[in-house]
Amino acid sequence: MRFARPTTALEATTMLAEETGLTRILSGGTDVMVQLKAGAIEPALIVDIKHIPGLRAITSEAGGFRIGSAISGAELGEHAELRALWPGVVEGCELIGSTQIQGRATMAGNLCNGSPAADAVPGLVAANAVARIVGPRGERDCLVADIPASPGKTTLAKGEFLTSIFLPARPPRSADAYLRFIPRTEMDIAVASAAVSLTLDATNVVIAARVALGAVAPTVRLVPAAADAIIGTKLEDEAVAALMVACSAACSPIDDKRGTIEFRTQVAGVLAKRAVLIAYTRAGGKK
Amino acid sequence: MKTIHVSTFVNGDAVEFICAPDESLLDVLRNRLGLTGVKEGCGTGDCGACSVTLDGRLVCACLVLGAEAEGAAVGTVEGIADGDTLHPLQQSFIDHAALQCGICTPGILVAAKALLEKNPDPTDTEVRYWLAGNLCRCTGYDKIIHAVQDAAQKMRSA
Amino acid sequence: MALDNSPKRVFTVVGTRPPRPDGVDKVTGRALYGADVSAPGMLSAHILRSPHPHAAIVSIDASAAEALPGVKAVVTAADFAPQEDDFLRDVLDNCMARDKVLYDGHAIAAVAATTSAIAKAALKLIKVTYKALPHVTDVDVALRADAPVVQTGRSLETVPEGMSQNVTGHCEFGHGDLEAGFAKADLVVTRSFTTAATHQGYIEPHACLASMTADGKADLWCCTQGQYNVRSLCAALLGMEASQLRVTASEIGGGFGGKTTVFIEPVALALSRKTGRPVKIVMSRDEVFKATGPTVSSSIDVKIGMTKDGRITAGEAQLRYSGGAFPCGTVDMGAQAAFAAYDLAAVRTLGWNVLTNRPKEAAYRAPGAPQAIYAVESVVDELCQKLGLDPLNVRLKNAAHKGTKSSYGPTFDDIGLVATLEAAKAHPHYSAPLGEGQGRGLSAGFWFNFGGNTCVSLNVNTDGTVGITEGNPDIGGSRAAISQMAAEELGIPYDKIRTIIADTSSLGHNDVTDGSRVTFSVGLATIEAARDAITKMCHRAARIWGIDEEAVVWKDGAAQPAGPNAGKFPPMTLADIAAVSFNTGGPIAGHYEFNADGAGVSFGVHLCDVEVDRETGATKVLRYTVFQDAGKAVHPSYVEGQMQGGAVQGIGWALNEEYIYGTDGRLQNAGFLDYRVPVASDLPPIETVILEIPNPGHPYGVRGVGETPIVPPLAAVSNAVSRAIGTRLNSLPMSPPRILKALSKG
Amino acid sequence: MVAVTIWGSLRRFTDGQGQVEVKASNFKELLDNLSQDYPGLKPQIERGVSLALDGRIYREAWFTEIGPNSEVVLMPYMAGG
Repeated sequence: MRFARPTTALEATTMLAEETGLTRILSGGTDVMVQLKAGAIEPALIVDIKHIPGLRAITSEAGGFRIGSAISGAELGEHAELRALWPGVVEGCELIGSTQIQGRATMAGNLCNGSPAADAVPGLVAANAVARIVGPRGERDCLVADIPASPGKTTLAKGEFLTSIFLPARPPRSADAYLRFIPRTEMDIAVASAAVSLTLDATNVVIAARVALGAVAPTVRLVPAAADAIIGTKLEDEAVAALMVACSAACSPIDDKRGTIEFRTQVAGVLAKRAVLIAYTRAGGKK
Repeated sequence: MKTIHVSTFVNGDAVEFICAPDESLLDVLRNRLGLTGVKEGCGTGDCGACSVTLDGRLVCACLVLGAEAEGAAVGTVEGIADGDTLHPLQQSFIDHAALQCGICTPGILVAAKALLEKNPDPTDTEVRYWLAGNLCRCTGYDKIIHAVQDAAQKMRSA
Repeated sequence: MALDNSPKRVFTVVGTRPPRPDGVDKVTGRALYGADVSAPGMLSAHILRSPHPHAAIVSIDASAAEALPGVKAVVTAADFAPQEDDFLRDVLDNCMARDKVLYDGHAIAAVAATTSAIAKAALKLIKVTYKALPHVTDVDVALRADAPVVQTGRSLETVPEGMSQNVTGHCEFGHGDLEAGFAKADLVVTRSFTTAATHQGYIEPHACLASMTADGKADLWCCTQGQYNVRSLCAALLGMEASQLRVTASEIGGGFGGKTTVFIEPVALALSRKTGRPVKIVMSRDEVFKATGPTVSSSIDVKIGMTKDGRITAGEAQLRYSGGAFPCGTVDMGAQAAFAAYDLAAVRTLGWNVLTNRPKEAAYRAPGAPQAIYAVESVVDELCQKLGLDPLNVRLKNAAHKGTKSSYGPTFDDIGLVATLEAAKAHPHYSAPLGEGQGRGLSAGFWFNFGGNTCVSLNVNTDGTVGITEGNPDIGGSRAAISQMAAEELGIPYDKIRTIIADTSSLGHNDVTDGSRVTFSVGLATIEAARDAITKMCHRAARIWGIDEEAVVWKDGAAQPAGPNAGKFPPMTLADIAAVSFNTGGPIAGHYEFNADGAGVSFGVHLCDVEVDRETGATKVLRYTVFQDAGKAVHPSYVEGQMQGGAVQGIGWALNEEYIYGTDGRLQNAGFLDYRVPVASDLPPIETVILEIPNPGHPYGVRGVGETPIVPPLAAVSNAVSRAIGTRLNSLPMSPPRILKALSKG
Repeated sequence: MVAVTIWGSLRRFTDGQGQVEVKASNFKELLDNLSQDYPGLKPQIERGVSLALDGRIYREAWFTEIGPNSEVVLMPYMAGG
């Protein structure tokens, strides 16, 4: 195995593209190191991207924020403006692992690890975030929602890696929220999760919404029917009930050591309900 | 596997070592630098026994490659005391019987010190959530929380 | 030895909370645990483990591994001494599979190499041909006549004919006329329960360093609860004489019973013997879960009858325990402990030990008791609910007390159960109001406590300080407690004493640190060793003063004339006598060795408040209080620590911890990510109330305290959850999916 | 003679009796004479038994004295964690 520490994106993508063996990007390392330890992967090349300029910065852009792909959860949480604009995205990232994991784990890494239970991803999908990808053929932008392919797999081509994730500007009276269910209070992988992003009008009616669920399908799932259930409402009980039904209907989970199909399906709806109420309040909504 | 030469700072001292490219910082600290106060409980970031600071951030040394320490500052339990004067947290852990077997203690001390540097006056709940990544199987955490809070109080009034 | 109660003992050091002697080492990272030592020329070894839950080993070809540069030796079961004795053969077969692999993770070969990476790479080069066999991991399935047989010919003579060969042991306890008892009841409740296997979950994985020289002498450094036991097991497995093997116990990073046997130690010795070099083995966490001892998994039926006014008329339990692929006697202890808290006219418990394709059970804190008492305390609670009775009053009404014929046979001496229940009743926790969706659970718990073989040396140094050598690893502050008892007895300050843990060549045999025995037994031996030294010091003073030995007494840390008739001499302190010891007969030392009995049983009562989220099934423990009789708390902080730590392990068992096997017979959660021990943010403060009802079997009244606290939480939490959600759960852990399912059936 | 209470699953080796009388003044004699009088108990005795004497549990000590009026209960050999 080789370890490389390139200082430009071009250098990184070139070595990733040229390597014929298995490659892994190292940013926070909180997934890669575990896989290495378990012997689950034996990469020929590990590329530490943290020393590429810009990857460790959060910058304002067009009213939103561009987050370098090597920014850790802890750094994200310390950024007050970002937190104010996208509280749900930030809380999703901050729920990944322990304080120690927060010191390392990145939003981009959480996304590219390809887990359907990734805590950072439902919030990003609900936010309609865009990833910037660099590769042998240059730079491209891609919706975050289009990156996970299946558990452990992404749509990234050989040599490609994320340099940043862009969270757009928001209309007034917008907010988001993320909730997950875990058996303990910390340290677990989500058994089910839900993120909601919404915008209200001056009369507290939801005029736009996106709802995404985690850990209930092979990839994080955007549930338009759930959003439709609350758009045009003030989250009346029937609207929230319809959202729950739509969420549960969108689930196609598995039975495993972390939860049953029945449990995940039921709890995904509950979490969506609770998240939408939090987002509504954060957006200034009053019922 | 070709080894890598790394220049770093450990507990304030300049240190050089060589390591394999896939060798964790935990293995380097324990096996190459003799800092066995850093414990391995799981090797997967789930127990916190190998907690160290890396450029001031609390991390699990098992989830960092040794090669990543190039130019960085690493802090371990061995660097917490000031010479033969224990850090208030160390003294507090002894005074409050906040350790039984003691295997989690180095990691918890490093983590608690990082907490108090960031938040000198945490609530019990904040201490509990900050330390959620540090498993202790002996104490039920109760005395650990008391020890951290008592040290925090002493540090605030110092 | 009996309690010193005349005149009433006033303690000066016992009962205080001094800093532990090993504290500074442990807060500075200096203390050396199992994996922290190395030796020049040391090799690293790793163990190849079976991916099959049950398979015959057709062949093992290690030639490619042996040929890998850097590999120095490979060992298999063939490298160990054959064992005649069933117990030793099981230990050996568990360390290294012989003809069959019996569980996922069962060791099959080991490689020593110049680096850990080479040893790991070599494991992949060992070709093992397996013939897969049908497996069984569930205790109830294993009982069926058509179940796959894990081992044949292992059933004891106690097992009735016609049962599955997986049933290896059977026991029955009790007394009285059950039928008549149930006939007197106004309500009889019968329920079936299951509990999952849980792991001790010590944070330090097993680790050892073995070094054997060409002349057959060996040193072994390892983390263990008992270095002498490691010595006898390893010597037998390697075919060595005990004198040739010195075992040093490192500091130990938790054990809870799980480090009372050997796993890797004989393997490291065999590799060292074969290579002529020191060999180190450190288990990974995954190996710890797969191949070291969890608890038994259990399936239990309980039937209890009660009158309208809360009198238990009869109790019966059937316990089916599986300690994995090897026979074990844990169900005997469960069957004896099940009803121990009750004064019953009619009681019967039946136990069955069953083999499954799971790792060999190791002791875990009060082994066998938590499962049985969980089932009994759940049914008692249900009876209380159905009859509209206060659960604490019902326990008080039926509580075992001095003179009660216990459910396991003997008549109880002084026990603290009633006082403990009364303390719980009087505590503000019991009467605190509960909110919506909250429930309060109560459970009593019991453990036997043991004494055992113990040996202590006490050396008086010429500067007036004292060194104590004892043979039980300090797993939670015992050096402090031992030093305190010596200080108390000698009448010198605590900080004048240093207690160290001997290796096996420096002190006679000491039983494993188990059965809550150390503060009791080693403390007792220390007191006697101190008394031995005192006798000698009084003798020296008598010689110096020229008076009769009988005319000298030891008081306030000094030899003094017994009375005015003895003569008028200023007292000679321990330091005074020590300073002239070379002139008065040479070094002064005390020693004591014995097999301690009279440990005194232990009872505890736990109160638990929970809140259950009815939409997700998540349980939050809101308040928790532990009441326990410690006899005499030598170092109250560490007694509280035992109570808190045991309670939290029990809470984990009740809510989330479990071994999860797939249909393929493989363990699915061999790591701290999915084997969910409680984390700090899961818990409230654990309040403690120590009661001190002196144990008549100890001069200071000490009782063991370490194991009892894990017993009550299972039912305390379960009863709280059941009351909070209005429906009973009869299966542990009460993970959120199970609670949600119970609610939907509601 | 002392009356020894045995546990239920051993009754099949004592002709169904829950309590048997043996001649013994200490633990060693008790074990020896039980094995002799009831050979079916021998395997269990060899595997290990404890003795509860007036409520106090002894695991190994041969020379533990047994008085004629002592309450004597045989228990399995036990170990803790």
